[in-house]
Amino acid sequence: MNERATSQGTLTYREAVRAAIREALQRDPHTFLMGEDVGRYGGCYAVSKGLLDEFGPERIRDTPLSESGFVGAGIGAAMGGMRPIVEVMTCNFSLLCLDQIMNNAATIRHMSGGQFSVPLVIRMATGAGRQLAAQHSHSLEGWYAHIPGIRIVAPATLEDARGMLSTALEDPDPVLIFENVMLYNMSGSMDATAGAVDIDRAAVRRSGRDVSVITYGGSLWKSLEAAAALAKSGIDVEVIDLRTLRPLDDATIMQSVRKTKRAVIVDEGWRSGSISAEITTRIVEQAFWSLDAPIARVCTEEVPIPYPKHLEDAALPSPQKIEAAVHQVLGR
Amino acid sequence: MNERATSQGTLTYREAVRAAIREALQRDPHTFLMGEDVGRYGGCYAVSKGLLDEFGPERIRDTPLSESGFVGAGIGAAMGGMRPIVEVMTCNFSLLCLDQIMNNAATIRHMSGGQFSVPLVIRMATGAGRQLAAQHSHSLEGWYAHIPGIRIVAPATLEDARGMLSTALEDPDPVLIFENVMLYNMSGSMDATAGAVDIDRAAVRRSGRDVSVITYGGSLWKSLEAAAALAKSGIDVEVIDLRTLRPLDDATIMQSVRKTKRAVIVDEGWRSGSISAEITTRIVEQAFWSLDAPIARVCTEEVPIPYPKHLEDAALPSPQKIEAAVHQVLGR
Amino acid sequence: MSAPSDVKPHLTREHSLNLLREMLRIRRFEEKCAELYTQEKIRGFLHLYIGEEAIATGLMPALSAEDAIVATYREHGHALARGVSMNAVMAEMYGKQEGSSRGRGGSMHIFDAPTRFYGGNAIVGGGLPVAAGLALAFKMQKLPHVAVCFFGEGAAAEGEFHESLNLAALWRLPVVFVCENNLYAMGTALQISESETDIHLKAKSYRMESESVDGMDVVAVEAAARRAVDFVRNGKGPYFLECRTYRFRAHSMFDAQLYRSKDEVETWKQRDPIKRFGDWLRTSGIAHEVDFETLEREVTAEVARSVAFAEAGTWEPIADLARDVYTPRAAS
Amino acid sequence: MSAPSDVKPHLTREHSLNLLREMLRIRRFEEKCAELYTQEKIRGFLHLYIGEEAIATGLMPALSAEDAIVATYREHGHALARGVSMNAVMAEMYGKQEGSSRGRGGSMHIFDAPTRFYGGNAIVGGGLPVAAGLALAFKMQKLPHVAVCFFGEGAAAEGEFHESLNLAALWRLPVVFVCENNLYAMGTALQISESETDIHLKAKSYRMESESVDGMDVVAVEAAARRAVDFVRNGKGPYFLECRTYRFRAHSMFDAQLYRSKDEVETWKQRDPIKRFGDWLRTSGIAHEVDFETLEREVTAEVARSVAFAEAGTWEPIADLARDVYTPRAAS
Ligand SMILES: Cc1ncc(C[n+]2csc(CCOP(=O)(O)OP(=O)(O)O)c2C)c(N)n1
Ligand SMILES: Cc1ncc(C[n+]2csc(CCOP(=O)(O)OP(=O)(O)O)c2C)c(N)n1
Ligand SMILES: [Mg+2]
Ligand SMILES: [Mg+2]
Repeated sequence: MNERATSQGTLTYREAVRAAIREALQRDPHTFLMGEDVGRYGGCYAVSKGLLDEFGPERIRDTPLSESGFVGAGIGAAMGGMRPIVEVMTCNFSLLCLDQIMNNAATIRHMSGGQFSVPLVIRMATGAGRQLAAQHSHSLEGWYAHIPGIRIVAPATLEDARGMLSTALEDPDPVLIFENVMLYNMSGSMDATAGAVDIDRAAVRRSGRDVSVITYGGSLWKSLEAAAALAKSGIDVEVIDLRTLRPLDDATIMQSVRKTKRAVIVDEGWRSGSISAEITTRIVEQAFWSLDAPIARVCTEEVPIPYPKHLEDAALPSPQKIEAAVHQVLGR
Repeated sequence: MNERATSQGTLTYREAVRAAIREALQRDPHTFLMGEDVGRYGGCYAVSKGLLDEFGPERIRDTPLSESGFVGAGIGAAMGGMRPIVEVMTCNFSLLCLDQIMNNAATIRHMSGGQFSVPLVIRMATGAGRQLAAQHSHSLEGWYAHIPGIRIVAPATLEDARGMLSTALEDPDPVLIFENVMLYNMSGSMDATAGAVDIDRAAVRRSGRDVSVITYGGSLWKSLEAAAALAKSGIDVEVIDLRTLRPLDDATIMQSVRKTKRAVIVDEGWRSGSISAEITTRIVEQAFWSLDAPIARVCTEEVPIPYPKHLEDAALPSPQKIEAAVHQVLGR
Repeated sequence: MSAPSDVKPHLTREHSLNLLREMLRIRRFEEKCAELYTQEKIRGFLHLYIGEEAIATGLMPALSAEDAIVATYREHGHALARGVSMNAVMAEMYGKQEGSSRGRGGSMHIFDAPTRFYGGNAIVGGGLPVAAGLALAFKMQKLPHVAVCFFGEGAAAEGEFHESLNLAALWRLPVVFVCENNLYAMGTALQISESETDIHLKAKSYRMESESVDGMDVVAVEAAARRAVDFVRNGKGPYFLECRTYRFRAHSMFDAQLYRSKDEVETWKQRDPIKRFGDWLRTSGIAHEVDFETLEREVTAEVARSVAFAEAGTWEPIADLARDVYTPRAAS
Repeated sequence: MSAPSDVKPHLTREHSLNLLREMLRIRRFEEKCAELYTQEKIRGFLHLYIGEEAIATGLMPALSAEDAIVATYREHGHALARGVSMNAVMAEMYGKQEGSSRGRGGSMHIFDAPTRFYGGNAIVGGGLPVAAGLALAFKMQKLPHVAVCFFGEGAAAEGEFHESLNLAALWRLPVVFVCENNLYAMGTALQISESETDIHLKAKSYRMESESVDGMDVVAVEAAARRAVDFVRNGKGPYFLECRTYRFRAHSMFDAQLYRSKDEVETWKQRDPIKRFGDWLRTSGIAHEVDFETLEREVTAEVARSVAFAEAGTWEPIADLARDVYTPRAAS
């Protein structure tokens, strides 16, 4: 991972996450980071680089390749009084610990009649775009949002990359944070004092009158790019960053759709059963009569991600596809 | 499992599945059944009872408790020339083999550029209703339908319980069969010569004019019960059994909705991100202008299934909830 | 620290009668449960511990109040021996809100915070990583507590067994793994599921201290448990204790037991841990007929009280269905 | 059966030069790949085998044409040594449709049906159950074939390692597990991930035949491979072969190698398998300077041809994006 040179005051998404982890470890002695190669290697996406020297191997804990083992250990550690941040390198490997997530982390509070909560934060990288092919390019955050008992967040901005982790560490229940691999090198300037952010509400990243583009994570930037292009042709797009995929902030979504009467939903999951379907359905359930046109969605094609750039690009959402969808729902 | 006494000519859903397995093993020497307790125990739901004596331990193969191991072995065996039927006792345990399903079974054909197909059939029980609580009551078939590269079927009738397995064994790609636990004891009479059935099309189980109730599996019977009750109050409900959840038969769905102009979708997955959302979205995409009312869905409440009967019932779809949803979309 | 300094059990008359009482409490409680199951007062799955009582009974005296316990779906005995009130356990079996898990869990999910009883895990192998995590929390907080994890020999084939034992040994975690080897996993005999049937040798391959003990001899189990807990509490790393035992009853209430012979069951019943220990107390003159009569009378009364308590228990209101999926946030 | 009857390698001049040629082909091919990666001709992840060539090279001569091979994301060497044409492998690295997987897989997913090369699996541990399954298929069909599975020592911590070794030993499957122990899993050293660092001992705990061999000595590897394959082919069950080796290059192209010292790398480079075997051939007079020159010339030319072939290769049309997700059904 080459870090983009970052001038004074500016930093990358990667550095924002690192700053949040460092702050958390400084703030609370019960917090620790555990995962594959988080220590000596510095993190598969270099997020935890340098933290081992600062906090030592107990708190920046390299684990064996045992996803189910160390995620389950994170659940136990959380119930035992610690405040673990477990890094599952990427969501592609999280299938190996899904039993622990769905059958333990998400259910223990309920099964125990409310006696035991699981204050666990799990971070994982998600998304395609790096030509890593079929087994390393999944976008599963929307799929995980089906599971009751956990919270799913997907930071798209530097402020959220840094702030959501702090907020997640205040949550008494399991929070899964999905960091899009294409954002790690994104850089910008951020208020040095930035800290915890509210994660209950979606954010209107660009307000507009003609159509609501509802998205999150890596697709936010593609959507904003499309919105900018559409503005040139006089189409005023509102762009909503969901931020939290479970629970969804219906209020912000409906408020926008009631205003624009049209919606396009963009996410990087495979089309069938992606979270865009859930959002579409909620709009139909809650704002059907304000719709002036069918809702459109821009998702990933239903194919394991191919290695070649041109095919990978063709499989993923793009500003062009988003523009086309907007034109479609506007009928112009 | 108590078998309901079955008179001459009649049989149970369980026996229909067993008959299909027996036929397959008799027909093709490359077919074998592998899974936990399929042999000596007779299957956790007694589906394979008696088959060990008939076919021996090589072809009715008891496995250790190693879901990822034996499902992965099924993938390898399928590529190696065999025709395995792998039984994962219930979908609750399938999370342990999800990596093999998503990252191998579903992707190998694509990753290999079409050189290797994986002709594997995986059977699992699904569904709640037996007071088995939070870890043993999942309904994940709709969730699995998100994955490209596999086919998902959910037999609701005796004919499908028997026929879909035969058809699945003719499919060159992985097919996951979800058998609802509440149907195993369902009995009825069936044409002894019944065999493979078409699995590409949904079935209209009851035709009606006023509203389309779209469902599958265990919920089909709840929907038909609701339809019968509604008929008394003069509401003519069409009930569609999806049968195959991936790929969905859009044509049959749209044909029905274009006729009734109203739809209620019933499935046993947790509400958010259940397959009802995907179906709703496709109707919006393909038949929006024919809709006279918002689409309603009846799903499982967003809670790990509680043990007590009254709470479990309250969490699941019921004929009463379906009736209420129909009244809602009809506005009467 | 409240840990027993001496690792040898003192077979005083009092302690001996307590051991006998605990085993008898479990036995009579579960006999009643079987009866209540046929009356449909208890539903779902019911896994009886009858025949294996010496293990939980011999283990618990070696623990301190702060030690953590993780068990399986066959955990009534462990909960009772640990000190969870029989009333709370019976009410949980009924699904009443006076139950230990407020009725949400039922037979397979007994949880109890005051006694550090972390369930009640019904996914085979799923508890091992959690127990390792609890031990990790104790170690990182420099607490003297020990985590104890009970599981059956069938779990030894699961990947999580492997991952957890490696983590525990690698990190020298204060955890005692107690394998209740009753020779069968449902209907699958040990030699059909393990290439190495000498379970405690497996632990050695992780360089973990381990031993095998007669699980039908409560005194032998207690002695071994004290050795194990003492070893672990003194920071020497994890300990693996294999207890060789036998399940006298069916796996669950749905088991025709086709996989084992009546003779085999009868032979093992000759080694009934309660009868065996009772006879020894009698012959060695430590206890007399009157003691046994008193014990039976008291235990029978306690079981009767627990049934009355459960019967008098109340159903949680359906309005509370969604409760305990998430932890209520402190109003901010 | 085409299996070698004699288990000792014959170090004829011809065979020796072939071994040297294979190792050199892999070395030069990958050196060129590294170069092409910096030119962005090859993208995604690139894991080089440089330093470990003796293992794949020594293993393949022991196999027959029908034997099956399962490898990892570090598999270029295995594919080349197995006989996949260098042109097809290089074109795959480019993502061109003339590649072995038609470009869909890239560096991590080389598949080749004619040579029974089953990939190219990028989920650590994910290939082991598949290899066991291939072996199961061979055994059930009474075929004399053997399945060979390559994986790194890091995979030994995964649950699938445990489940697969148990299945293979329990069912006496004809599979050779080849563990390429290069001491690191990305940046995690063996002793940081395994409580038992003597990997081949792990196999013994499954009662599996196993041995450890110097993976930097191609002759020693071939001899061991012949012992292993001979043992397995004769129906004696699976065999575990640990090859002790070292990765000379970074884990992938994104690795700063903070976790190991330059000295350590240099020391291992003294044992370069190519230099070592070459020197021995020279001193023992089996090969002469001219032979080395010819070899270098021929291999360099072959690599150059493969680059030209890949450069001349074509991109799969975007219209074909959805191809090979499912197997085309025979028109019925
Ligand atoms: C992962 C998983 N697979 C399958 C099951 C179904 N099941 C419940 S208990 C059991 C047998 C477990 O045997 P063992 O571990 O020896 O414990 P025992 O019941 O003998 O006490 C099985 C297969 C399950 N609960 N979890
Ligand atoms: C299940 C899983 N977890 C994590 C990764 C990321 N990863 C890729 S290679 C690797 C190291 C594997 O080391 P080893 O098995 O020793 O093979 P080596 O790379 O040394 O050849 C890791 C952690 C992965 N691909 N799969
Ligand atoms: Mg057992
Ligand atoms: Mg390695």
